[in-house]
Amino acid sequence: MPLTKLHKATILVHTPVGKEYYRIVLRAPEAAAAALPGQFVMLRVSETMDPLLARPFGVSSIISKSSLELYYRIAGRGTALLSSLEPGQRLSMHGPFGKGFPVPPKGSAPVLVAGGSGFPPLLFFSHRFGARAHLFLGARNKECLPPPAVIKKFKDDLEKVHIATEDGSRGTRGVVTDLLAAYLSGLDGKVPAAIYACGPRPMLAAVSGLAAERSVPCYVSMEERMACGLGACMGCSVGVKTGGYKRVCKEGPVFEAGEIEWGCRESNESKGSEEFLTLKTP
Amino acid sequence: MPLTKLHKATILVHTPVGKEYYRIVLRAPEAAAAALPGQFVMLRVSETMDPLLARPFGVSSIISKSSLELYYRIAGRGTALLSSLEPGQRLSMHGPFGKGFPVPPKGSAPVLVAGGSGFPPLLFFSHRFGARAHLFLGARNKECLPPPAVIKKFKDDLEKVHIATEDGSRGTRGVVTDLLAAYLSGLDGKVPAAIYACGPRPMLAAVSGLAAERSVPCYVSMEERMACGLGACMGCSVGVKTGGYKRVCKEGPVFEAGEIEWGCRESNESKGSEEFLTLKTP
Amino acid sequence: MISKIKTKPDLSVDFAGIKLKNPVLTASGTFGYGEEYADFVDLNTLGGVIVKGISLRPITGNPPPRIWETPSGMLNAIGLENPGVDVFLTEKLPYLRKFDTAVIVNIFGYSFEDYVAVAERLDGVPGVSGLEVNISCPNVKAGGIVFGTDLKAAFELLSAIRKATKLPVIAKLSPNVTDITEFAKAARDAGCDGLSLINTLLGMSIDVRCRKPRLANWTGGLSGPAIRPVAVRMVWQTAKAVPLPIIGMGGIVTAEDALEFILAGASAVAVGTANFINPRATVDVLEGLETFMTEQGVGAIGDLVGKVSAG
Amino acid sequence: MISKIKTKPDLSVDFAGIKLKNPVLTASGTFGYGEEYADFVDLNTLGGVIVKGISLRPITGNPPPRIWETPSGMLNAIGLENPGVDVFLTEKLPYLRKFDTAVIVNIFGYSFEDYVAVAERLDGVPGVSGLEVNISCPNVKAGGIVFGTDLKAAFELLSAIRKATKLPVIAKLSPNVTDITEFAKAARDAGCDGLSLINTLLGMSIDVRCRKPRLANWTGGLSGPAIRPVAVRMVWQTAKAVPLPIIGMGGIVTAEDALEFILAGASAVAVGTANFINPRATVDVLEGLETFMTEQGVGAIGDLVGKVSAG
Ligand SMILES: Cc1cc2nc3c(=O)[nH]c(=O)nc-3n(C[C@H](O)[C@H](O)[C@H](O)COP(=O)(O)OP(=O)(O)OC[C@H]3O[C@@H](n4cnc5c(N)ncnc54)[C@H](O)[C@@H]3O)c2cc1C
Ligand SMILES: Cc1cc2nc3c(=O)[nH]c(=O)nc-3n(C[C@H](O)[C@H](O)[C@H](O)COP(=O)(O)OP(=O)(O)OC[C@H]3O[C@@H](n4cnc5c(N)ncnc54)[C@H](O)[C@@H]3O)c2cc1C
Ligand SMILES: Cc1cc2nc3c(=O)[nH]c(=O)nc-3n(C[C@H](O)[C@H](O)[C@H](O)COP(=O)(O)O)c2cc1C
Ligand SMILES: Cc1cc2nc3c(=O)[nH]c(=O)nc-3n(C[C@H](O)[C@H](O)[C@H](O)COP(=O)(O)O)c2cc1C
Ligand code: FES
Ligand code: FES
Repeated sequence: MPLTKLHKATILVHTPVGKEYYRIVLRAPEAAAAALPGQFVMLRVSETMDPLLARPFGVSSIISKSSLELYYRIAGRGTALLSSLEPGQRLSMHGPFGKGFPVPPKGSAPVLVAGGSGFPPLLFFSHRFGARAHLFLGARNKECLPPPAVIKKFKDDLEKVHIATEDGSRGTRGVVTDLLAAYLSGLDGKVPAAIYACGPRPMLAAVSGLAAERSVPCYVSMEERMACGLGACMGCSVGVKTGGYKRVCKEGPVFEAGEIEWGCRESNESKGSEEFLTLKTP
Repeated sequence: MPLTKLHKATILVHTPVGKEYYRIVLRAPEAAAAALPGQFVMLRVSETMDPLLARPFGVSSIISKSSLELYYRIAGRGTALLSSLEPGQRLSMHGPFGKGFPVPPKGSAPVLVAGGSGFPPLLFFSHRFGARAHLFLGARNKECLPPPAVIKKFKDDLEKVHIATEDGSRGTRGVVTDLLAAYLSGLDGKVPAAIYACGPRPMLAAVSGLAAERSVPCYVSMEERMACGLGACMGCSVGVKTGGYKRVCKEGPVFEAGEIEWGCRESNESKGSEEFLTLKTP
Repeated sequence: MISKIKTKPDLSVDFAGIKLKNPVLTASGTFGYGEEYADFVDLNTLGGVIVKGISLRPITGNPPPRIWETPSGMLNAIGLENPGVDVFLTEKLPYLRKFDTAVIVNIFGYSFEDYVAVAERLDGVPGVSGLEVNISCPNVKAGGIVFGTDLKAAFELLSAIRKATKLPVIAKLSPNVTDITEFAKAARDAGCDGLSLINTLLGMSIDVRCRKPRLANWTGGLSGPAIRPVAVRMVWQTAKAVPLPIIGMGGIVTAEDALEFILAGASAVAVGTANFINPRATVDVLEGLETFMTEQGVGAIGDLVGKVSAG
Repeated sequence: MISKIKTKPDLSVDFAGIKLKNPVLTASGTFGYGEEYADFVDLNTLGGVIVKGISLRPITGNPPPRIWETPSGMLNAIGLENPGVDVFLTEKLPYLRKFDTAVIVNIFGYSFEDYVAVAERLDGVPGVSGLEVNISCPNVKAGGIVFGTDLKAAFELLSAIRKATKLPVIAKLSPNVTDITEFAKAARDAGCDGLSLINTLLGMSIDVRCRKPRLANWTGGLSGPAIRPVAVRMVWQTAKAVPLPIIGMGGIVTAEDALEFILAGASAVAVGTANFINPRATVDVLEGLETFMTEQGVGAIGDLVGKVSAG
């Protein structure tokens, strides 16, 4: 059988971009041919049994017929290990997986919202469907915004980029959802075709609330810990309003915002280890 | 306290030399200053928990005030992983550990015997004390002999190098211990000051027998699986004639041949995995 | 040293009356209902598929987070989420029946009656080759009786299931016990046809900065390569103690790992967590077994079962 | 979020009457008798050293091979090789006494009488702070009774040891049981002052090409990060069930790992297999604990014990 979702992806480009962010370009022709905005790949950062599981990363761009791009932030030991790998090395990769963003109606002006490190899938989306779109970028401070090169790409692809930082170090001071709310209110009853959001759960919940108030269709890209990425382990469940759970990797990662039961998962959890907690050597 | 046995060793040189052999030069000033012929270091081939344990390797040379050299053969997954590392990377290393070879009497003509991949400690020994020594090198065939560059080094440092291969593809056909026996017999009652041997256990047992028959002092460098390398875990025991066990890492790796209870440890065990048994990826 | 043979080795296994074309199965809960792996594995190549645990009624499972990675292993507390036996029969089984592979249905219940009812429901269903009775899930607290760690309860439950079906009954044992061979004997006494071991070890992990358990369920089942030495030991102990055929599992990633179980006494093996890190792990294990047998001149896989010796 | 405190956090622990300057100990059998680590660790910095298991008479231990590496873990079947209590007292203890650290002597026997005799021998010996009674070594088959997996035998043995010494008695429990809290209760009922858990999980590995066990002893004890989730779970269960203080161990490599045990309910921790891969693991754990407490504004280590909560 042709194996179009199993790859030995060669690292072509791997560079730090901004604080704790890395850009990686992987050669994986079948994945590059198949990936849609909002889909993700499962990447094994080592061939040993520790770390064991593959890590999910949203596809941020198709670079060529044979390669795709990811952006990642060092969040723990897996991403730290990944960041030490060099071009030429090959990684096991599966995917693309999941349901991507629905394609916006032709000629429509969608609204995009990216919080923290949630920008990669929206980058891909912008390039494909962003000509008339407005993007709202939010972060704690300017260091936590996407790297400048990424903001530049967004600006190239989109109609407008709005920025909010909580400390006011770049763009408007405040949370991105306030900026979004002001924008939506300023539209004077005109509503955007749809909102597409990716970022921390509390932000997605807030965006979802704004969209619901204004009856704007809203799609959110969710994150949950994953083992298989392909619907088998039932590990990546998110609670849904109709009761029970749906799988982020299969029914998602993009969900209609109204489906999600926002209250049922606390999002505060700590990621990988800080320096002083990990295995040390002289 | 000054930590002279704990190193973060930087790979300076790392090159394949001959079939499945690698030469690695590590920057580790304190270890380079302290190591004696016959001693070994414990090297962690990865900072993750798999593989977990450090691997023991005999020091084959002190390259400079600040660096030492090891030769290793790919024997399993740990050494395979090691072989993929690049100059510039840093490895946790402990040591040097163990009791080295006793220093031969000044001006004496010691006999060295190296079987299979047992040459590294004897290379170090040769350079220090080998001016009048004869070395007997044995292997199954010429591919399993030490790499040519190593044989050259031996020839530079020693009085004579004798080679035997079981298939006759290089040097005398037969096992190295026959060659050694013939040499010893040819000395006409003159006996060498001492025999120093390193290699597979059956070879060491045979050398030990030859030495005992002729009452030549004989020192063998033993191998056993190790966890700590420093005498704490009691994992690396070899049976001794007086009953009970001694630790290869602490009382050894070099033992007087007469001490060892040769019969009590079968040496046939298979090492790391062949290609078809390991984790595959497309 | 060992002469190579020319003929293709015979990998077929008659496991408790279930004809397997080879000993490689999928561990319950790690391969969905087969369809999830269709992009990676031709199911026709597998000895069989053991499906995700099925109960009488649908189960929504535990709240997230449900998984956490640990050194060479993972914790899961899925809570046996499944669509229930009716949906399984109408929506999942028809897909599996399209393939030439044995379908073993893993079943569980929250009560004695539930277990028996689901076993009855599956009896005589075309396309079902056998039942694997999960008496060992560490994540199910309801019901009061912990069948997997109470000998008498295990015996009674398995006896009742034995009576409820003509299908081969395989008891899936818990490793969280002092002496697994006692449970194996209880299964034999209850009339079971085979054994599966091991299920996951009960474990826990804590987010130290937030001072919270990593799993919403607090504890979960530890699986993956980390547990393999425990699993191999239990298979070895059980194979010596009880004559029932065994499906060995726990951390199998490669053919070498599978061979450890077979040499320890397992007649078949199941690949679990490895499917997550290599979706083709089952096929790679199978191919590795074949190569190993050819290289070592082993004519039939059965010749390796239980063949570990001091040498 | 959490305000930093200026004062140095208080790491001292009163463990069952043993004054520890901090909660970081060494796990028995992984740190020799302290001297082996003198090149790497200033013993004065440690809370205490739990020495390699000591018996009445010298023990030569098992034939090699004695160890084997497994995914994120290792198997060992050392067979409790040790020079016996007399040599310990004359040759090992004097070295340890030079340091300002608690010395806890791990003891074991091949019979009831042996255990009691070695406990008596150590009673009142200056420089010995407490006894850790190993009723759980998976590698000792002699003696007939497996104290670690038989509740009554455990209770009787621990009661006798309790009577034989005025030293604090810490029972070291086996994880190879269905319900570890029952053994913890037996230890409490026997008058023990504290608990140590866990010892190694019984495991096995096979050399598939040679069809031989990897260890001459066939089975061995699994230790290292692989077992940590099981260990944390057992400490958590035991801490809830029994009021005795606990030394938590099993796969601790970093301060984060140690904190998992402390939050689960351990008052002190022991670093074992990690000493092999990082001879300064104990010190690194200690320094990490201090930094963590400072960063999180925790004044005393005791404030963290058992503080895991659903949040
Ligand atoms: C659909 C999807 C798309 C994603 N896209 C991106 C992306 O484009 N760029 C990016 O930087 N990050 C992305 N993430 C998050 C990324 O997967 C995690 O940051 C990463 O797995 C952390 O691994 P670690 O080993 O560094 O952290 P650790 O804390 O060491 O991870 C421990 C375990 O938790 C899991 N885990 C930790 N955080 C997350 C998380 N947020 N989501 C899922 N699993 C997690 C890890 O996979 C691992 O199993 C995405 C996550 C999902 C689910
Ligand atoms: C004192 C001493 C000095 C050594 N010097 C050298 C040297 O200079 N060059 C060289 O190539 N090799 C040397 N070896 C052997 C080397 O340590 C092993 O080849 C290596 O550990 C194999 O590791 P692996 O992960 O590739 O194999 P695996 O088979 O994956 O190893 C599995 C486990 O077995 C252990 N192990 C396997 N073989 C041996 C062995 N022969 N000795 C000890 N432990 C073993 C490993 O450390 C590991 O714990 C020496 C061994 C000892 C004891
Ligand atoms: C995510 C997950 C879900 C599982 N679900 C089930 C189940 O429904 N029924 C069952 O008997 N075992 C279940 N198991 C246990 C596995 O079938 C297997 O016994 C165990 O994981 C050990 O094998 P492994 O280490 O190869 O994964 C599950 C395991 C995992 C990891
Ligand atoms: C090589 C080795 C030797 C051990 N010897 C003893 C011993 O003599 N007595 C004992 O009670 N525990 C012994 N143990 C068990 C450890 O003290 C500890 O309980 C176990 O290894 C789990 O901790 P870890 O995973 O941090 O190593 C030994 C462990 C190892 C690895
Ligand atoms: S990650 Fe396995 S079902 Fe989603
Ligand atoms: S390797 Fe630990 S005592 Fe020798």
